[in-house]
Amino acid sequence: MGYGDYQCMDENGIREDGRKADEMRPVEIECGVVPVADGSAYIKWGKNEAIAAVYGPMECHPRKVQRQDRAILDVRYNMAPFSTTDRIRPGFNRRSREISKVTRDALESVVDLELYPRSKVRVEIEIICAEAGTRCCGITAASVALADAGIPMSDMVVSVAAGKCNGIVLMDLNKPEDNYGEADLPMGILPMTDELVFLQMDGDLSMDEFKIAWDYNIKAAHDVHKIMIEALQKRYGGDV
Amino acid sequence: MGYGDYQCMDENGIREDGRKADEMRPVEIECGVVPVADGSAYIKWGKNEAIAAVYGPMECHPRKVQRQDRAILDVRYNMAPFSTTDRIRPGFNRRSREISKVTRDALESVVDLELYPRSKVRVEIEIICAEAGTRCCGITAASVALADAGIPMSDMVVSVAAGKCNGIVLMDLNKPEDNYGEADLPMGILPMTDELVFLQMDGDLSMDEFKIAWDYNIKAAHDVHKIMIEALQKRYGGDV
Amino acid sequence: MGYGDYQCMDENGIREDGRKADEMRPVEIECGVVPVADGSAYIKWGKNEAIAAVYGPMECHPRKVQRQDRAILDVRYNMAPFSTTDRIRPGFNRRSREISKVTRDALESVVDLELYPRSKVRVEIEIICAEAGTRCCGITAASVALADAGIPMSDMVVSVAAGKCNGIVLMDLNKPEDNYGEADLPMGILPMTDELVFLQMDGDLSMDEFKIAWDYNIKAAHDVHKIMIEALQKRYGGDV
Amino acid sequence: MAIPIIPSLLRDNLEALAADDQRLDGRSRFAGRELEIEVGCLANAEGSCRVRMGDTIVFAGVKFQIMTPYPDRPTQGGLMTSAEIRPVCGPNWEPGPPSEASIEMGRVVDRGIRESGCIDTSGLCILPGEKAWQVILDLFAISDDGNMFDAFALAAIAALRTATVPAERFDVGEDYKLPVAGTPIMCSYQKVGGRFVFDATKREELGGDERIHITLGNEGHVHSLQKGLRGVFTADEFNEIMDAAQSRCAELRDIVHNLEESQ
Amino acid sequence: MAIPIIPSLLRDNLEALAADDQRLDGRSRFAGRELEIEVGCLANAEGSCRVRMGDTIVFAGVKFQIMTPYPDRPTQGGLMTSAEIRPVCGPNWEPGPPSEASIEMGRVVDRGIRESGCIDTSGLCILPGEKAWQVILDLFAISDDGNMFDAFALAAIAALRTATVPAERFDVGEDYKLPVAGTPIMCSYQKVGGRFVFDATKREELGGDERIHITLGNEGHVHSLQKGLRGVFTADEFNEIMDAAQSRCAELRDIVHNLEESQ
Amino acid sequence: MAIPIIPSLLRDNLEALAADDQRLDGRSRFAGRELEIEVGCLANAEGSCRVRMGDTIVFAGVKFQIMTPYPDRPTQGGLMTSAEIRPVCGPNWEPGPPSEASIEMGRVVDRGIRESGCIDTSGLCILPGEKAWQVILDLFAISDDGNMFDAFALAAIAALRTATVPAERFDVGEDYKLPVAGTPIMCSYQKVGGRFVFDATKREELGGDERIHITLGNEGHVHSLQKGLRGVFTADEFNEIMDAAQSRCAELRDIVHNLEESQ
Repeated sequence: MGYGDYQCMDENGIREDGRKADEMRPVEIECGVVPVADGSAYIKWGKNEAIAAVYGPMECHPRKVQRQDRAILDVRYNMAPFSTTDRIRPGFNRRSREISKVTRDALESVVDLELYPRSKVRVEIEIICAEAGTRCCGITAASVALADAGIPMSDMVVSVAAGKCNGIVLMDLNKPEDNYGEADLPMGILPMTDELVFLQMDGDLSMDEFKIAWDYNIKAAHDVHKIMIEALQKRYGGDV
Repeated sequence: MGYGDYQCMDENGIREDGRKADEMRPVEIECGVVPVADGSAYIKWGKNEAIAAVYGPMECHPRKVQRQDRAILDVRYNMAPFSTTDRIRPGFNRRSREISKVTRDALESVVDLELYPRSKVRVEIEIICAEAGTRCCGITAASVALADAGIPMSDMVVSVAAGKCNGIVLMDLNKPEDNYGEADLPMGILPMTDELVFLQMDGDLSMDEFKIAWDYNIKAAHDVHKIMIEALQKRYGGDV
Repeated sequence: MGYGDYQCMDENGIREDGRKADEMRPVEIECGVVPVADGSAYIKWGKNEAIAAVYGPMECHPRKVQRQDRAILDVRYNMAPFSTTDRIRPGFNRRSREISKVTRDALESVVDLELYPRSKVRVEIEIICAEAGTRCCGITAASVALADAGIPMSDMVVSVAAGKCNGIVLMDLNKPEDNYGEADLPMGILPMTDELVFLQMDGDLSMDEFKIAWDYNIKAAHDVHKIMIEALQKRYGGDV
Repeated sequence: MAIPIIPSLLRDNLEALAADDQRLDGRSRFAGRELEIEVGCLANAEGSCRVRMGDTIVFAGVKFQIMTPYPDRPTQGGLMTSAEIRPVCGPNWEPGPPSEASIEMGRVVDRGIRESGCIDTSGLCILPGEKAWQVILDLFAISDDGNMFDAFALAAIAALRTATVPAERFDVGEDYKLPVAGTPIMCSYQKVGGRFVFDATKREELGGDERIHITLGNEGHVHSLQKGLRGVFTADEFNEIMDAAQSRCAELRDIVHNLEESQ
Repeated sequence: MAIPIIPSLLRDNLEALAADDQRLDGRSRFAGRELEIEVGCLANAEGSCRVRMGDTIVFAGVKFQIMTPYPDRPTQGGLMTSAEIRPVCGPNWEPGPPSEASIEMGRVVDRGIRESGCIDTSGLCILPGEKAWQVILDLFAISDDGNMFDAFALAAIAALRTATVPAERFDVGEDYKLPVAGTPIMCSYQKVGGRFVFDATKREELGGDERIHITLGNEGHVHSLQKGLRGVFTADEFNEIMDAAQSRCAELRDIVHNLEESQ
Repeated sequence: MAIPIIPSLLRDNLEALAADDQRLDGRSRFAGRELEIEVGCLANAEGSCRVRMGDTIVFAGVKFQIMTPYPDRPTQGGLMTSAEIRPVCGPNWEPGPPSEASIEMGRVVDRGIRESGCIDTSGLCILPGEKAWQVILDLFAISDDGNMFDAFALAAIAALRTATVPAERFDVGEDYKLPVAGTPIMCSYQKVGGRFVFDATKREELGGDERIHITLGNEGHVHSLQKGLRGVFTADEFNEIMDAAQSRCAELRDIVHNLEESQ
């Protein structure tokens, strides 16, 4: 099958994996999966699997990156070598570095960093199985892990992505939709206010398509948020 | 055309680009080309183009390289990836590291480093278009940039190179003369005393040829020095 | 000659280089071969040649690796690029890093580190000609160099290796025996007590073969220890 | 006006200015700095452009190499973007391996161009399965007074649109103009004193919050977005800068096209 | 019981416990922690295993690549083991180039498998002199509460013994089960409070001395040994843990074999 | 005589000695230290030399590899020089990536040999366009008591001139002596106490200023020059050391040639 021959939707508006256009893949979240961490979360999102662990607040090394007035987040996004069909060689990787940075930018927007001057909080995101949309998985899992670690936040970041395939705007592209698709719009949303802390996009979207994709994301974020809350409630009981 | 088939001079003693044996390529210098730097200079020398910027004196990091009794110069010579016919891959490069070192050795010989203990002055040299003789361009531009930054110096270093092609000693080799030539003698000269702070040579020169090349360099240095002075006067007016 | 066709022993129980099963290659040791070091030793062991140099105790940099209660050993094992038939490219090398680590672990077990809090002792091991068994050469030479540097030790480490070839347990494999052999058991022995500070093994040994190889090593360690003592006596005279 | 160098004072200052809808250099919120743009300025590059926006100066250079196509795409060449921000361009840029900031810059500029589809990598094939052109776009900063993203993006597309494929030098035919099927333009907005402004200076960056980069194509389609740095924003804020970007990108696209015609 | 975090106090504590033949978590000297082992758990790996020993959790993943055999061994494929200990697994693991500790871990696990001969690299040939399989074993830690060596070694052999060679994906025939001719098992002992204990926790490691790693094959032959860290030991001490390893390795080998049968 | 270790005191001391035309070890200005030179000393190298000058000890080793010639020079092999100054050779040499000092050393020694033309890379061709010899010259220091440049350069040319091309091992004919068409020799002078001296010790280096390296060929032609470190010098100073170098290089060249004959 060449590029462009993929049909993402049948005549009834149903996608290959049974979803409607605005529907998410199934999402499961579990807290406390890294026993030695201060907070952690496991997320299964379609076939994606990610683990996030949080350590700290701790003393900030090296001194050079220390901030006098606040903590910093030291965020690392990484794909395990066996997480993809073709093995990923460990080591420096520009894509991972960029995703680590935008993830940090997103999370630093909600964590109450001023509480911990001169400290750092380490956030480690490991993708152990990758389908499509791993950066959203990572940000979402990291939010839950931060909450699990008891780090004060103004809200949890929920990250979801709508996209486009065969000219149709679709929520949460799976792997073939991503491979043959034409656009991807990942967002990081604060469910209490619908504000954003993360935004990327690549591909081709008209302004109309863009607005549909945006709205899909806002709606989906609220669905995922419920699953995040349930995972934390399951661990701690009661209100979160 | 194979090696050795190149004829650098016609029967009238005129080189391919119209110069005589002891003549320099045209040199233009302009100060202040990097607005955010403390001092800067642009040099066009034949088809060579280089930019030098100076930052500092500033605190010296890392502490390990700090000197209690004087400032250090932190000099970097670099060729932009698009500066040559075959693209240069960014990153570690032994040639650039050596040129950075000998340039620093030359400039440290004239800068009054004892005025700024425990500090550093950053000197950044970027070759954006390379013909032949880029290290001389870099040293000369850096001298002007240091003067532009108001860093006290005992004299400005003027760097020029004589060479040999077809057994003839020639001033300031251009690219084909350099490619097919037999020797190159770059020197860094203090025009007030004709003393040296920089000297390299490679190839093959008899002692007689060596003396001719040396004398060519001393003379040329005085010519280039005038252009350096004019560039500074143009920026600051009056005496420099 | 393919793998497995090698015959390590003739009908009289004599190996290709004239040794019996439990016999070592000739070992020569000389102290003080690196004049600028605080202690040093050269070892020739069969065709292996190694040099060990010791510097310190000195201040420990970087601070991060400093220990408040004791000195650390900073041990580097390295093979010179020309030490083997196929040149070894300088730079990072996992095998050398592991051997450096186990050598440090062995030597730190005997050096009286508590005498020098916050310091380090540098131990540099360079293999300049490699046959087989270079890690044993390195550890043994380093012990002598530490003694030469006057660093207090509870005992000197003697490192030797028995192995197996053609199903026969042999002391101190030479190159063809190592190439075609089936096992190697390097040990680091304290000759005063027959205790161990270093142990590695790879290949295939039954428990019976293992016990023979162990006993060969203990015996050989005492022989090598005499040569170590003689080298130190030759340098310092009298008792060591 | 003296600029406070203590970040918290700078932030206060910027907030006070914002309250009066002012900026440090007197510009209005969505006004850009004075722009100079020159193509063909690097003699050894196959395409080049120098952009000056106020005191920010950058180069983009295009070079070509011959590559072996990947086995699963035998007729496709490649596009590679490299942003090595050398310490020449400002006191805060340090030597060493590529920083996070330079990696982000290179990747965001690259995505805007790549995702617009303006470079058809299938058109770069020389001999299927054996030889194809790799287009290498080098972003090179000379002076960083803020908003290098837009300066790089503008220099990049102008350098590409005026580049010549050096087929003769590689002995694979005659030189020809690199086909470029569109003119994606990036506009970047930084939150300063609580509201987004266009084309921030270094001082506005130092005392500001998050930035948003928008790349739009010829038809006004979105090709790339990126939010960078710490900060929260609303849909309304985003819509406002998206509107501003639509008109500014069109203006800049005209400037690039005029430049080409005058060449 | 509160655990002292000052290393010297921890050491005193561990010595006092050892004097009564006790351990921090109540285990006897040669008892292991609770063990969970699951194979086939990583959807994109061709072989995988997750091992949990107490609060230590690791994965091993097997991937395959096609390599060109070395000229002097035209019919042989390869086995490569990589242990990249990512900082996710504990507060003391740092990012950056591979540490000494992770290099040692990868090499010791690799040697146990390689030297047992359980992977016949000649069997990995696809086309002599041209194509052979390279088996890549990636060790990946999620949570380090001590004794990652044994966890990795167990996950590694279980992942290999349940791996499928993805010949169809590479268009070189039908998928088949990777042949593995043995089940080498590693048991590690750490000196804590003056005597060797099995399966040390992180705290026992922090307050302990040297460790010894023993890898034994199906017939009880020794395939790999490694002594790590500062410390002196006697032949008697070694013989005691070698005896313990002989029985424990046999038990763990049965667990791996049962797991395969139940698959 | 006790040597002051404070650099400024050391400098004063060296200046006082210079005023009396003395040196720390009693040598005259242009006298070298005791020299030992031995070739063929490294069993696994195809050419080798050990040089001892006072307490400075270095090795040079020559190895050969087969390379594919560059397309534009199908009949040429290559020469590569590598100077990895390992920390074994002195307390101030640190491990890690190549330092500036070692890069300069390797390049200056390399240029002296390369630019003299003594290695004819066209003569290294095995099969035009396909195979040629790459000569690799490894400089390796054991003990640094100053002036490693001259020690390396001497060891390098002696190792090359006594090297054997290992054609049999690579199955491309019979072994033969590497042809070397000259004997370039380097002499280095350091400014100590205000005047240049030959063959400076480490202490003279520590308390001295700039150094000048001169490589001369068989006919007394100049093949390479390098001025290193901070310092100013005059034409007269240079001419004086150039004269000294002319006679000293000739002496050292005779030593190398005698060594070859006695082999």
